[in-house]
Amino acid sequence: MEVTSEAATPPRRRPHPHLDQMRRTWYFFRRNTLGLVGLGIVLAITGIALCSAALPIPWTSVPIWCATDYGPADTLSGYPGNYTQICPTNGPIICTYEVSPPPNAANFCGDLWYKDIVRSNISFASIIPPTLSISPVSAGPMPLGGLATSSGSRTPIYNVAAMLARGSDWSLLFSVSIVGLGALVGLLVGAIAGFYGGLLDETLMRLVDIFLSIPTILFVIVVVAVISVNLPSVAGGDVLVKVMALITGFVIVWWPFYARIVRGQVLTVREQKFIEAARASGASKRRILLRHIIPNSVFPVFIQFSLDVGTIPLLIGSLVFLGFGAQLFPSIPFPEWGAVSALSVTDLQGDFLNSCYTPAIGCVIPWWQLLFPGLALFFFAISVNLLSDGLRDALDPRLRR
Amino acid sequence: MQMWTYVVRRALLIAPVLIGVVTITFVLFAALPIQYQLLAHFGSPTVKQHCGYQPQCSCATLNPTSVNGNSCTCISPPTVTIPTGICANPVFQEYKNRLGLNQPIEEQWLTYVYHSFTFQWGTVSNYSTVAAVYPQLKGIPVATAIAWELPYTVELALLSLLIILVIAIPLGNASAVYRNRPIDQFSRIMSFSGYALPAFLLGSLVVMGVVLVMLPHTGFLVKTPWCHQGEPIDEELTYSFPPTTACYPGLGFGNSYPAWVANGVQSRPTGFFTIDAALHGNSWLALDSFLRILLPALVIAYGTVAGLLRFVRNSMLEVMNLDYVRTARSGGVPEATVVGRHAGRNSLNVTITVLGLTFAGFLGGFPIIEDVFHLNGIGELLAISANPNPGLDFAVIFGSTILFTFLIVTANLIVDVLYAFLDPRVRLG
Amino acid sequence: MSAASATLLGGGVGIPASPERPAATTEPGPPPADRPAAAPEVVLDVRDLRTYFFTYEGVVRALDGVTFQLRRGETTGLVGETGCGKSVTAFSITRLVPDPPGRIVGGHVVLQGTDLLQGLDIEARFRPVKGTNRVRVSRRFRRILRANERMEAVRGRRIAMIFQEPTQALNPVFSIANQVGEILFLHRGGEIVDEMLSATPDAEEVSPAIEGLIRAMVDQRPDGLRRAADDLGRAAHSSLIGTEAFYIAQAGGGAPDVRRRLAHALARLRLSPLQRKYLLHRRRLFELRQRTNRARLAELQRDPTAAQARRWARRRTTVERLTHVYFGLWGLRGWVRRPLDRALLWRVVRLLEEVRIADAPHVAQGYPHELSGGMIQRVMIAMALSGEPDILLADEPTTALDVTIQAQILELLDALRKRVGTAILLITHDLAVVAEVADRVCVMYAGQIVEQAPVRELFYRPLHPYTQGLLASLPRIDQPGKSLHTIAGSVPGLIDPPTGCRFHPRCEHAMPVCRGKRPTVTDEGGDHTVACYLYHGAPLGG
Amino acid sequence: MATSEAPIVISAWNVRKFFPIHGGLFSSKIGDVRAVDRVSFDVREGETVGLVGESGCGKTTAGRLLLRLIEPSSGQAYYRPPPEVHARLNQLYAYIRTFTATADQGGTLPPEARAAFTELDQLANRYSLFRMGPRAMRELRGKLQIVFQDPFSSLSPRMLVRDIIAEPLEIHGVGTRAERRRRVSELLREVGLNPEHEWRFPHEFSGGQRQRIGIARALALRPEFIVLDEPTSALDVSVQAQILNILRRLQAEQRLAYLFISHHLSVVRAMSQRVVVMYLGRVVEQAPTEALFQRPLHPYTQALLSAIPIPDPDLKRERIVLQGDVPSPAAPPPGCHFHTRCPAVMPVCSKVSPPLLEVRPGHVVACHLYPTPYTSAALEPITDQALPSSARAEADAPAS
Repeated sequence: MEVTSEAATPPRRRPHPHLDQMRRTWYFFRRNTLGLVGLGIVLAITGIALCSAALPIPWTSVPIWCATDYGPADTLSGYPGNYTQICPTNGPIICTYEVSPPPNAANFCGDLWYKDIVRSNISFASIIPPTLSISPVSAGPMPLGGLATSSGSRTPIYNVAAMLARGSDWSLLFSVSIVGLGALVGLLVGAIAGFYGGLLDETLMRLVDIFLSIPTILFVIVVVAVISVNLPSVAGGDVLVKVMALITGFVIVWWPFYARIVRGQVLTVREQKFIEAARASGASKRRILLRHIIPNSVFPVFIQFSLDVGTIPLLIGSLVFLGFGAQLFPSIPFPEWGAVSALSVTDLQGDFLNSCYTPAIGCVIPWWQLLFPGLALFFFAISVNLLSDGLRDALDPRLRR
Repeated sequence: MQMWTYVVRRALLIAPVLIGVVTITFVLFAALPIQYQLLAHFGSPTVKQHCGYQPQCSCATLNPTSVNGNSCTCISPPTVTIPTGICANPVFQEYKNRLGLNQPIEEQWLTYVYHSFTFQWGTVSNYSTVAAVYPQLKGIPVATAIAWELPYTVELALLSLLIILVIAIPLGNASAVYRNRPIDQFSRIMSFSGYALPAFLLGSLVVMGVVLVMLPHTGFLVKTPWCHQGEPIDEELTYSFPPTTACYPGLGFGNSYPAWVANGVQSRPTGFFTIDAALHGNSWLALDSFLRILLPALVIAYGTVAGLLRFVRNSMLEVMNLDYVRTARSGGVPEATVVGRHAGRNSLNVTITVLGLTFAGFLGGFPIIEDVFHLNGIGELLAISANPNPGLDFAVIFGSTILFTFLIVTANLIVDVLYAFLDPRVRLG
Repeated sequence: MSAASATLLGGGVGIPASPERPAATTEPGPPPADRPAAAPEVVLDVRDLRTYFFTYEGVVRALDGVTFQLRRGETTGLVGETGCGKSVTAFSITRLVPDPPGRIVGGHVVLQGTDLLQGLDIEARFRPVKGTNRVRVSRRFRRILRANERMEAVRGRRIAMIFQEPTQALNPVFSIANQVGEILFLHRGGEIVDEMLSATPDAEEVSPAIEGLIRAMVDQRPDGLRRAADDLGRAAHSSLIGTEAFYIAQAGGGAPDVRRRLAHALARLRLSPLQRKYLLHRRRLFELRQRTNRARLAELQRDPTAAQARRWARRRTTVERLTHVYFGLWGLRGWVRRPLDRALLWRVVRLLEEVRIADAPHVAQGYPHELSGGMIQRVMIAMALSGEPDILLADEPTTALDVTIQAQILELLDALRKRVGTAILLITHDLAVVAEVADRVCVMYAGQIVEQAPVRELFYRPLHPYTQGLLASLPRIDQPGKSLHTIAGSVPGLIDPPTGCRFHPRCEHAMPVCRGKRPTVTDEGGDHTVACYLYHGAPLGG
Repeated sequence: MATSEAPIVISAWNVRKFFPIHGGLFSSKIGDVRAVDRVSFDVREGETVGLVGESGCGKTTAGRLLLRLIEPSSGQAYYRPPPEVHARLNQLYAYIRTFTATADQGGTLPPEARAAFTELDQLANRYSLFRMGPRAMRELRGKLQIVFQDPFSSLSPRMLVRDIIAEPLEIHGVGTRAERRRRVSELLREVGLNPEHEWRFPHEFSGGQRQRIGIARALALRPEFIVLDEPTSALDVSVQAQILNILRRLQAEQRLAYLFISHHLSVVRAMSQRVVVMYLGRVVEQAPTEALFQRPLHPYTQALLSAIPIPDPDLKRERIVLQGDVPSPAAPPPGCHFHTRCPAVMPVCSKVSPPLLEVRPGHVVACHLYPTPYTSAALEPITDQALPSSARAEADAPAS
């Protein structure tokens, strides 16, 4: 008599439920055009990052970067073709090319291109390989090569396009690893605090409050500064150590956000009846935490994660802008989008304004140098943001309207 | 629970946070090499001569933003070598004693906390970027330097907060009420772009834009009346105390003392330039000072509003579907009142809470903004002191970090009390 | 006491036969002849109301042709299981359906000759999306906005509502007096202001009344106290001061103390010129709003003065702005409007007394989260009745409450219905409640009304198999132990509901014809209508 | 069906739960919410005991306490106490009751009383549910299960139905994977669902079906005692009837003992053999169902019964409408908690809290209207389900 209608009509065979869930999510996600756009851009960037090492950079005659007294530039994997030029004034300049130094490699000897330029009325043309000479005054459309080079007066000149291509993988690496580790730590701390409660909860949450009341950038600055003065090797060019230092510095700052989010979520999940049901059937605390609480609290973490991934390059950029390049990276310029754009901004201010105040030159805006890194940064952040927005709508049934 | 009980409890709750923050800074500080600690305490030359503090490169006259661009080329921070012979000598030990660096760690911690809360934040080191940019700051206590710069930052913060509230609440409410209509799309674009445009990028663009616009007309931003235009910078003026970058050609941003000198205004009753100028009845100066902080404030507000808008909108959307809004409607309350009074009040609560949460990020943007716009606030001081060539100045870094944290904690306290005023459930619940 | 309860619970005495009996046997119900004669006027006539929700999954046909009437002073029960569209009906009548996703797509809601749904067709266009079962709705926001504005004239004043979940029904950040007072001023603003302006506390006029009050207080007779307080009110030409005085006296304390407080209260009645001015402005605003609403309703009846509405509205908003600016400029708004707030407070207190809330002033000054569900439900009723509406839509008013509280609320509703003569639509899933208070019952299933009858008819002669099933599956307190009859399965989803009679998949008497098309409504006599093929002269199945 | 000879599954004695209230400047403890105050009853094999009362009267907390999902403040609950132990407990509590008053005032107790308390303590240590170690408790949890009110939050939204139902089996390591699968599908069939459904997520089901899943989970470990916490109050009547019938059938098949918590008295009457009425954390009346519904003694019970709407338009009865609200359990009125709303209130009510007395065989009431306990053994032999309740009235073992 209790046999109900659904028992009478057996349901049709369906795909595996988890697959079915994914289908549902995709079904709802598809409707969010902006989300789709974001997804597309993110996928494209990932693609570039994965095959950037193999990307053919067309402008072989333009160095990826030149350096005077930085650490050996080829410490980064995949940057062959160093070309050293002995300058009378300030010693050797090492220029790194994509393949091999071209026959008509430009003369990069120091003062000419980074110090007195604004004083003397030498045009920028002299610091850019003759093949792609541009007139400084005309800020109109330029040959590709022009787009490709930076015109730093304080930093060495580098190949913007190449840097960006190279930068994609580093940016992704930093973003994902930093936010991922931070989220992991935060998830554990928050879940434990929220679940066990009591004194433990109090202590951990006070700690989180403390961490959260220090502005992120300042915190990173302090941490990285301390690390940098403590590990002389970091001041040197060892890539791995530096990258590790960078990631650690950020993770130390990053986890509290997640801890707070997760804890709030856990507090609501903990009150749900199915937790009590599990306890009633004798589940241990550990089991409840791992099987019930955490799986039901990850959703906001996931959303926050997808949001934060976009902000990391921005933050790194800000730090470099404040002059922390040397602490953060093994070499300046370093192929990371934030770093590149920040560097170009700092250059630009100086050069641009100085040139503006040098009647001989007039205002020269090497806009390519600002535009492309800026665009890379902007699109990365915004696409990630759109993606996460779309995901939230698709995964949260309340928002399906 | 009574209101005052709540307030007192909340106020008591911030004490552990403050101590905790100071403790963290202490841990980091204690992790510094000894000579940095010494320098941070008194950036005196004696430390140099006794401990062989020797920057690799001399960037004495360095000013990363100076016209004659004789810039420092050294990237690596000053490596400090302490010949044991020297550092073993009694004078050095005596310094260590004076700092209590020979005492057990908990003693040191106590002293550190005590110093932090009594604003004894050490001295500006002679060999740091700060000293190089603002030689007149050499060797003065960090607290004093910060105190000089505080008004700039507070002024800017207040203005940008005002802008944030004025933009975020109406726009968020509107985009919730007219969901998926043009205004909603506009706010969406605004929030996304504001989120994706880093302050340094946007700020620099604004600066250049302004300069480009102003230059042809030789606008006042460039030709600040107290600058000898076009002529090479006269050092005394630039390095006059309090610090100023007013005469940085092309960028007239940054309120600066010479303006007051030039206008024969000396006294600064409130310390806020705009207000003081108004008090002095110098309307032109007031306008000028206001315009100087207007753009930076807008840039900051843009970044913060981006985060806020979505919150306001979503909370408003939720509130609009709640039962009590339906109750008001069913009672015949006009739609405008429903939105403005019943729903708006609750979304205001949300806005304030979120603002409190994002306050850290909000203040964190100040070093960048002030650096970009050359406003001599604490942010710029921090930015400069954090610039590793020729030298980091940990006294300033830690000092301003502690100050920022104090500001943030206070702001959160205010927000919570405000929230309790607005929402009886917190007050009485 | 216990004896009384013993009799009223005594076994199966007077319990009617269970509804399993065949529907053929004619119950000596009330003769159908006298019904229409006795039937009072119809205040609300809902015809073929259809409300759909346009979601990604498809079109949810929440209401699909609902037809019923409300008569003055009658309580009509609307019964059905979860998800059958009971609440949606109420919201559709007052046009409070969340839009998007919901939308009223057709039908008429005629309120005393005015069709509230006029011009529905031009508010939106519907285009089915190919390949899916979805429909793209393009809304004309201006028209919808104006339609909602029109409803402002109806809501609260003509049709009031009470909701299911009391704990969230009131705004947590405003005090009770504040919220109820707002609604109260919307509907009764004019007289309130008049009373305030006419209040003239004259010392020698009121002093005897005060003395009387003191005396009543001293020889503590509550009724005497009340009467004395009212006398005082009359003496001061302000019934509000009467209420206030009553509570002042009730609070007690020494006679001089009370005298002092009374003096204070009376002094507060005197208005400063500015406050008077403010009140006059508010009065003007109120009148303008009345005009606007009247014009808006007239608009519905295709009245030539239709264009009037917007003009009034515009003028109102301008005056409103001016008022705010003017008094805002004084920087004294709090002070200026304090007398009005006090007056509202005491009006609200009196309203709360009507719904039998003890310690009304305290409750009125409190906040919603300090009140229990039952209290809030009472406040809601007070709010709903402040406009003395013709119709009260009560959406599961007692579901969230305990039985004892439920009894109180139901009694209250009934008393108010008798007093005000409101027509109540009582939406509930509890047939027993309906049996207690309703005069007529509509049984709803899957967005359609399957059976309608006077309450006795329905309970003694249920015709539709669904109704029979419902009645049979009730655990009867008077018939314990019997294994309960059940209706197999559950309410169908309304995106693609069953064809024909929507009940047929769960019906015991399902016939092939039930699958075909929706059964028409047939009148079975005794004002009893049912939509089922069993009564189409078809052979009884099962 | 439940004869008084049937063995007792759960027997609660003076169970108490006070939740502390924190407040003030340093959120120090400023009081107690007396959620459950000295509740005692037995549940026998194959028997359903109804626990009724208004919201906030502590009936749900009582159910949680018996399963030890909440730790009690005091009192004991015994799982399958041997008859002789149960008898002994009766005697002890009856004995202790004679000087409870002094015990409550913390006055000095005669040595023999101390002996009684120590013996109670020993018995508790040996048999009481509340004194068990975690491991023993975990073993026992299989026998004691619960079905929740809210069918929507009681199933983990991220787990498949099969995992939800199989979880208890996994926890207790019952059978192999394949056996568990088989068990799950058989359970689903038992509660009238289709085995195919194990492949779905909870959100794909209606309320009734979810409740069935909840029941299946509770049945997984072949329990002996199930707390039904308002299992149907979130459901429609037709579905409610389905669930109730399932529960009845299962009880008949497996001789389950139910504690049926509900505020819906007609459902309670339909389901249970004995009813316990609670008000503000205290038991005010306890009787066999028929006795209670035919002749309620406590004014509160009478009001409660008279407030139930009966689906019959012609049965217009004069109704006892209680005035006012339920007082907050944080500050219960002195004396009899009910006196603030009682229609038959007397001066004594606000001072002395009435003891639970057995005024008719098996019918226990705490009300000053019925001062004299039923004693004459000549009338009927006292059923031993009556005896304890009389004995247990107001005793409290400080040792526990």
